Amino acid sequence: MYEHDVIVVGAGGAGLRAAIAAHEAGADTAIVSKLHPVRSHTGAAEGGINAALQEGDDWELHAYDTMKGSDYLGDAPAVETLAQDAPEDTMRLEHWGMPFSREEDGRVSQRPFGGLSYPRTTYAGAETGHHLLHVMYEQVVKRGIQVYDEWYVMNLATSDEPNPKDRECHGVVAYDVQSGQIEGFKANQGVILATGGPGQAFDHTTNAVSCTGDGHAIAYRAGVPLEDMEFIQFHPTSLPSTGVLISEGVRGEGGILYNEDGERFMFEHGYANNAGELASRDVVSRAELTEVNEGRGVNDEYVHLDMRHLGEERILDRLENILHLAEDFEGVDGLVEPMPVKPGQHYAMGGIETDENGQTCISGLYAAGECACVSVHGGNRLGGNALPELIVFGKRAGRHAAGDDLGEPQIKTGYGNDVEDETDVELPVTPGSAGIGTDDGVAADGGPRSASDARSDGGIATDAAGAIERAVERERERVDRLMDRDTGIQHAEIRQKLQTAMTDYVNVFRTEEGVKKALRIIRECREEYQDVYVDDPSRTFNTDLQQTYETRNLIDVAETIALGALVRTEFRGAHWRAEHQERKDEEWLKHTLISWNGGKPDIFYRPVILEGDEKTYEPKVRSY
Amino acid sequence: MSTQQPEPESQEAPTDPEFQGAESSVDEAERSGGDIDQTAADPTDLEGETVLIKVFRYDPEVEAKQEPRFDDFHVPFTKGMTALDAVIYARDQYDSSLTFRHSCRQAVCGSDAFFINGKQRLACKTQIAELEQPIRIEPLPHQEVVKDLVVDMDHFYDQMHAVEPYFQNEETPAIEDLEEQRQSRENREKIKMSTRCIWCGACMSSCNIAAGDNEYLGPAAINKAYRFAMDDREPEEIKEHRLRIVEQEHGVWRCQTQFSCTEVCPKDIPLTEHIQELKREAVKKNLKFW
Amino acid sequence: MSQSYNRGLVEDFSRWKEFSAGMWAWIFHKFTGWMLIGYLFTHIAVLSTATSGEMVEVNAADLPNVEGTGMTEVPLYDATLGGLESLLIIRILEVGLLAVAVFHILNGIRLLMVDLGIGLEAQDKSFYASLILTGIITVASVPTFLAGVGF
Amino acid sequence: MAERYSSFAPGGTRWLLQRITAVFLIVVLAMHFFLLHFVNHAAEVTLADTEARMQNIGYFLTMVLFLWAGAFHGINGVYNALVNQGLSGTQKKVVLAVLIVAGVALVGQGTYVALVMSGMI
Ligand SMILES: Cc1cc2nc3c(=O)[nH]c(=O)nc-3n(C[C@H](O)[C@H](O)[C@H](O)COP(=O)(O)OP(=O)(O)OC[C@H]3O[C@@H](n4cnc5c(N)ncnc54)[C@H](O)[C@@H]3O)c2cc1C
Ligand code: HEM
Ligand code: SF4
Ligand code: F3S
Ligand code: FES
Repeated sequence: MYEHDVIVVGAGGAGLRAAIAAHEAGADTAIVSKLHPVRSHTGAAEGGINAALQEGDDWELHAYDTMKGSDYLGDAPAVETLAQDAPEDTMRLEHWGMPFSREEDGRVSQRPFGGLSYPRTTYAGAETGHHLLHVMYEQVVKRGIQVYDEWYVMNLATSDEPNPKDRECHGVVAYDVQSGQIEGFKANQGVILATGGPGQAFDHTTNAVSCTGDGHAIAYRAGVPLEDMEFIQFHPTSLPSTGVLISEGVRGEGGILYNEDGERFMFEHGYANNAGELASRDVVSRAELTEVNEGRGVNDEYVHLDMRHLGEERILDRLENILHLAEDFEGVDGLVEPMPVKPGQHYAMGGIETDENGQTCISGLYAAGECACVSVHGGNRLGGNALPELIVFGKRAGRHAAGDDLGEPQIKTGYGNDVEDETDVELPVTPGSAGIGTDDGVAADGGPRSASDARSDGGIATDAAGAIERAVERERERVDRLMDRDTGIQHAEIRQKLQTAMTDYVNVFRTEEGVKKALRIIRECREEYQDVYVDDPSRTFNTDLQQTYETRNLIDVAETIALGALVRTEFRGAHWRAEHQERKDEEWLKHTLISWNGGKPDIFYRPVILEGDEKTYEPKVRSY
Repeated sequence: MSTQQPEPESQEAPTDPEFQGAESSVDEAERSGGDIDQTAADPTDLEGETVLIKVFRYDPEVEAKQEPRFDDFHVPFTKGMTALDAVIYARDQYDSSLTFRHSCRQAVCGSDAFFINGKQRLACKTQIAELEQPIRIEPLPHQEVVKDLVVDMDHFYDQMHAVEPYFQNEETPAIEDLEEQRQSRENREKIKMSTRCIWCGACMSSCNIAAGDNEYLGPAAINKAYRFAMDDREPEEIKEHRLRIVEQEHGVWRCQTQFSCTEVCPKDIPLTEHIQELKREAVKKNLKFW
Repeated sequence: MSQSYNRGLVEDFSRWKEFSAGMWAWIFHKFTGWMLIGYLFTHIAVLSTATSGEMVEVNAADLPNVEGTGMTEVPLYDATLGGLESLLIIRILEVGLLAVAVFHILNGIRLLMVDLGIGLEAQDKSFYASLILTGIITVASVPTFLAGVGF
Repeated sequence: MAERYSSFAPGGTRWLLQRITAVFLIVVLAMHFFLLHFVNHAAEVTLADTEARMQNIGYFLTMVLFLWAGAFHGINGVYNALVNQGLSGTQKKVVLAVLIVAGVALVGQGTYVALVMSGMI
C-alpha cells in the first residue's frame, strides 16, 4: 500500500494543477494516472483560454457571457469564481513559461471567440492545450511531485454508510499496467478525481481513446450524483474516419459547407439565414445531420467543408495545420478537394457533482476538470472556457484537499432537503446494476459484496486501512474472475454496440423513442457484460483487461447520459428534444442529478443558482 | 516478478508466421462488412481490399511469445486508414492481446511512435495508402520491449528530466503583482518549433549515438534544453546554467549530426539545427572567458 | 520490474537498407577517417626510411624514380618509395586513398557547414553532392595515378 | 565553481579543436595531394627532392603542423567514435591511454623524420 496526503487521479490539465496546488499548500501529494501526464487529452485543445486580462475587459462580462452561453443552467457562484480567478491563473501559467502568442509590444495576445463579448481568448498558436499541459507537467517535475504513471485507477476505497453524504473516501485501488500488480493508495487528506471526459461513450468523438469516463463511473458507484449528464456538446466539423477536430477557424476564414448535391445548405435550406456556416455549434451540427438524414449527405454519412476558394496563399498562411490534419488523418488534400466533415461528440458539460471548492458530497472526495460539474458550463460550454476551468477549479480542489480554508461553499452537493424528487418518468428498462447481486448485495462502491467483505462485527468499516484493503481485495477478485474465464464475450463487441447506440439515438437529435431504444441497448450491454472475459492471459501490460474495465465504466456513464436525456423534456443549450422544442424556464431551471443508490439509479433535481455576488442573472433568450 | 532475461539464442523460434488473422480474416471481414464503407465516392487503389500488416509480438509471460515473432493480420482497407487504425482493427477483431500504446489519434499525445516499414513514425499520422505492403510494424528500436509494440520509456523520461525541463526565474511573484512578462514576437518565434515536442521518443530511437551511449542526453532532451535556454524570459544566469548542463560530456558534443532525429520527428522540429546552435552557444560562452 | 526484451544491436546493422542520407554520411565519414589515420601511421613508417642513411643497390629499370639503367646505388628511401610505386596494387590503393581523402574533405566541409548552421535543410543533397564529386575527382585522377606503371 | 567558467568542459574543447584542425587539414591535405601527386608525381619522389623541399622552412613547418594536426584530429576522432559507441569506465581509460601512446609515438617519429629530412639533425 502506498500512502500520501493527497492523491490526484489523472494528470491532464486539471489533475496537474490540483497536484501543484496541493503540494504548494504543504501536502505530500502524488498523482496516479493511467497515462503518462504528457499523454493526457488536454494536449489536444487548440483554441485557447478565456480570461479577462485586458483593460476594458472585466471578469463580470466574462461571467455574464458564460452564464448566457450556458443557457442559464450554470450556477452563479461557480461561474463568477471562474471568471474572477481565470486572469490570475492564466498569468500564473505565463510565469511558468507558457509560450503564449504575443503582440508587437510583447504582451500576450487575445482573440475573439464564439459567444464572447470581448476578445479574451488567450492562446498559444493552435496548440494551447499542448502548451498548457506541458508547462504544468514541467512544474510537477520541478516540484518533485510523485507521479505513478501508467497506473490504472480501478475504484475508490470509501466507507460503507447507507447515506453517501456520511461516507468518507480513504483512497483508491489502482493497478500497475506494466506489471499487473494491484495496490491500494491511501489518501490521508483527500482524493481528487481529474479523469477527463467520457467521449468514448460515443463512437464518433474528438476525444481520445482514453476518455472513458472512469472518474465519473467510480464516483457514481460510490454514491456521488452525476449532474447534467444529458448536456453533450457536438462539434460540427470533425473528420469522419477518426473524429479529429477541424477547427472552427476554417469557417471563420470563409470555409463553406456543401451537401452531396453541392448546395450551400446552411442558406439554401434555411438553417441559418444570417450567420450561415458561422452559426453556433449546435445549430450547424443539427443542420449537417438533417442533410444526411434526408438523404443529401455525401455517402450518406457526412458533408463537405470546402476552403479551396480561399486560395492557396491564404490557406497556407492561416490554416496550414488544417491541411496537415486532413492529409494525415483523412488522406485528403484540402487544397484540391473539399474535406469531409460530420458532427462529433466533443465535450461533456455535466459530470461529477461538486461545489466551488471541488468537493463532492463524500468527504475527502474531490473532482475537477471535465469529469466534474461545478457547474460553469450548464447547458452549453463556450469555446475556450474548459481550459480556465481546469486551472481554476483544479487549483481550488488541490488547495482545499490540502487543508487550505477557501470559505464555505454556496453550492450544495448530494441528496438533501433542497432537492426536488421526481421519479415519475417512465423508464423502458430498469437501469442500474445487473446480475451482480441484488439491491443490498451491492457495496457502496458498486462492487458486489464478497466474502472478503464479511466483518466479524457485521458493521461498517470505518478504519481507512481496512477500507482500502477490502477494496483491493475486491478488485483482485474481479480481475481473477475476468482473467480466469475463457469464454463469453469480449469487451470490444460490447463497447462497439454501446457506442453505436449512443451515436444513433442520443446524439444531436434526441427523440423519446430513440433515447428509450438506447436505454434498452445499454441494458443489453450491461447484461452481456456479465459474461465478459479477458482473452489476454498475461499480467504484463494487459490493455485488454484495462479496456474491459473501461467498458464497464462507459456503460454506467452512457446510461446516465441517456437517462438525463430522457427526463429533461425541454430544448436547452446542446440538449435538443424532438417533442419539446422550447426552453422551459418555469419547469427546468434545475440540474438533473442521478445517483447510483446501491445499484438502482435515482433521479432528482436541484435548482440552478442564478444569484451572483452582486447581481442576479435573468434568463434571456439566447441569441447571438 | 521474475527477473530472468529471455535468452533468444538458446531457444528455438516457434515459427508460426501465418498466425491467427490469416484464417480468421475471412469471416471477420464478413462480420464487419456491414459497417465498413466499401463504396466511398473517391476510391483509391486499395479501396475494398485488405492490407497485410506484420506485427512484432513479444510477451515475457506467454510461452509462444517469449521468443519474438511476427504475426500477420489482414485488415480491410478504408479510405483515410492510418497504421494505428489498422492495429486497432487487428486487436479488436482478431487478437485482443495485441498490445500498443495510443490515445489521442491526432498526433498530440506521442504514445504511438512505432517502427513502421523501417522508419520511426507516429502510427496515427501514417496513412496506410502511402506504405508499401506488407507493412511491418515493430516497437521502437533501441528501447527495451515490454510487450508487443510497447517499449520501456523510462530511460527517455529520465533523459528529459535531466535537463531541468522547467521554467526558472525569480520566485513567482505574489498574486497582486502578477504582471505578465514581456516576450518579443521574434523570441517566441525562435522557440516555437522547440516547444512542439510531444515526447514520442522517435528521435531518440533513430539516433545511433543514443543507441551506443546510454548516457547521451539525446535529441529530444537537448531540444527541451534549447527551448528554455533560448527563451528570453529566463535570466542570463539561468541560461548559462542551462548551457552548462548540455555541454557536459554526454551532452551536445555527442551528436554526430546524423540527422535521423530531424527526419523522423513527427512535429518537424529541426532538432539537429537546435543541437548545433547549442554547441556554438556553448563554445561562444566559454571563449569569452579565455 | 517486469522483464523486458532487448533486441540489442541487431537493429543497427541489419537495417542498413533503411539508413537515410545523414546516416550514410556518418558511416562513410567514420570509415574514411579511420582509413586516413591508419594511412598516416603507415605513411610515417614508410617515410622513416629516410632516416637510416643506408644505401641499397637496385636495378634502375625497375624503379620509376631512378633515372638511368642498370644497377645503381640509391638511398633506401628512394628504393622503398620507388619499389612501392612500381606496384600496380599500390597505385590502385593510392587512387583509393585519394577517394577516401576527397570524400572525407568534402563531407568534412559539409559537416563544418552544419556546425555553423548553414544549409541544414540541404544536408542530404550536400551529402549526395560530396559523393558525386568524390567520384568525379577520383575517376579524373586515375590517369595521373596510373601513369608510368608497367603496362 | 567559478574556475570552471574559465575553461572548456572537456567535451567542448576537443570538439572545437577537432573543427579547427579540420579547417587547417582541408587546406594542407589538398595542397599535399596536389603537390605530391599532380605537380611532382609520387612515383618520381626521391630523397633528394624531399630534402630539398624540406629545407624550405615554411614548407617544413607546414608539414610538421600538418602531422600534429592530423594526428590530433585522427586520434581524437577515433577516440570519439569509440566513446560514442558506449565505451566507459576502465575500457575507456585503457583506450585513451593506448591512443595517447600511439599518438605520441606517431608525432615523435614523424617529427624526427622531418627533422632529418630537413637536415636539421
Ligand atoms: C479536440 C479538442 C479541442 C479542445 N479545445 C479546447 C479549447 O480550445 N479551449 C478549451 O477551453 N477547451 C478545449 N477543449 C476541452 C478541454 O481540452 C478538455 O475539457 C480538458 O482538456 C479536459 O482536461 P482534464 O484535465 O479534465 O482531462 P484530461 O486532459 O482528459 O486528462 C484525464 C487524465 O485522467 C487520467 N485518467 C483517466 N482515467 C483514469 C483512471 N481510471 N485511472 C488513472 N488515471 C485516469 C488520464 O490518464 C489523464 O491523465 C478541447 C477538447 C478537445 C477534445
Ligand atoms: C582534410 C581535411 C579534413 C577535414 C575537413 C576533416 C573533417 C573531419 C571532421 C569534421 C570530423 C568530425 C566528425 C564528427 O565529429 O562528427 C572528422 C573526423 C575524423 N577525421 Fe577528419 N578531416 C580531415 C582530414 C583528416 C585526416 C587527414 C585524417 C587522418 C589522419 C582524418 C581522420 C579523421 C578521423 C579518424 C575522424 C573520426 C571519425 C570518426 O568519428 O570515427 N581526418 N574529420
Ligand atoms: S523531438 Fe520530435 S521525435 Fe523527438 S520526442 Fe519530441 S516530438 Fe518526438
Ligand atoms: S540523430 Fe543523433 S547524432 Fe545528432 S543529429 Fe540527431 S542527435
Ligand atoms: S495516438 Fe496520440 S500521437 Fe498517435
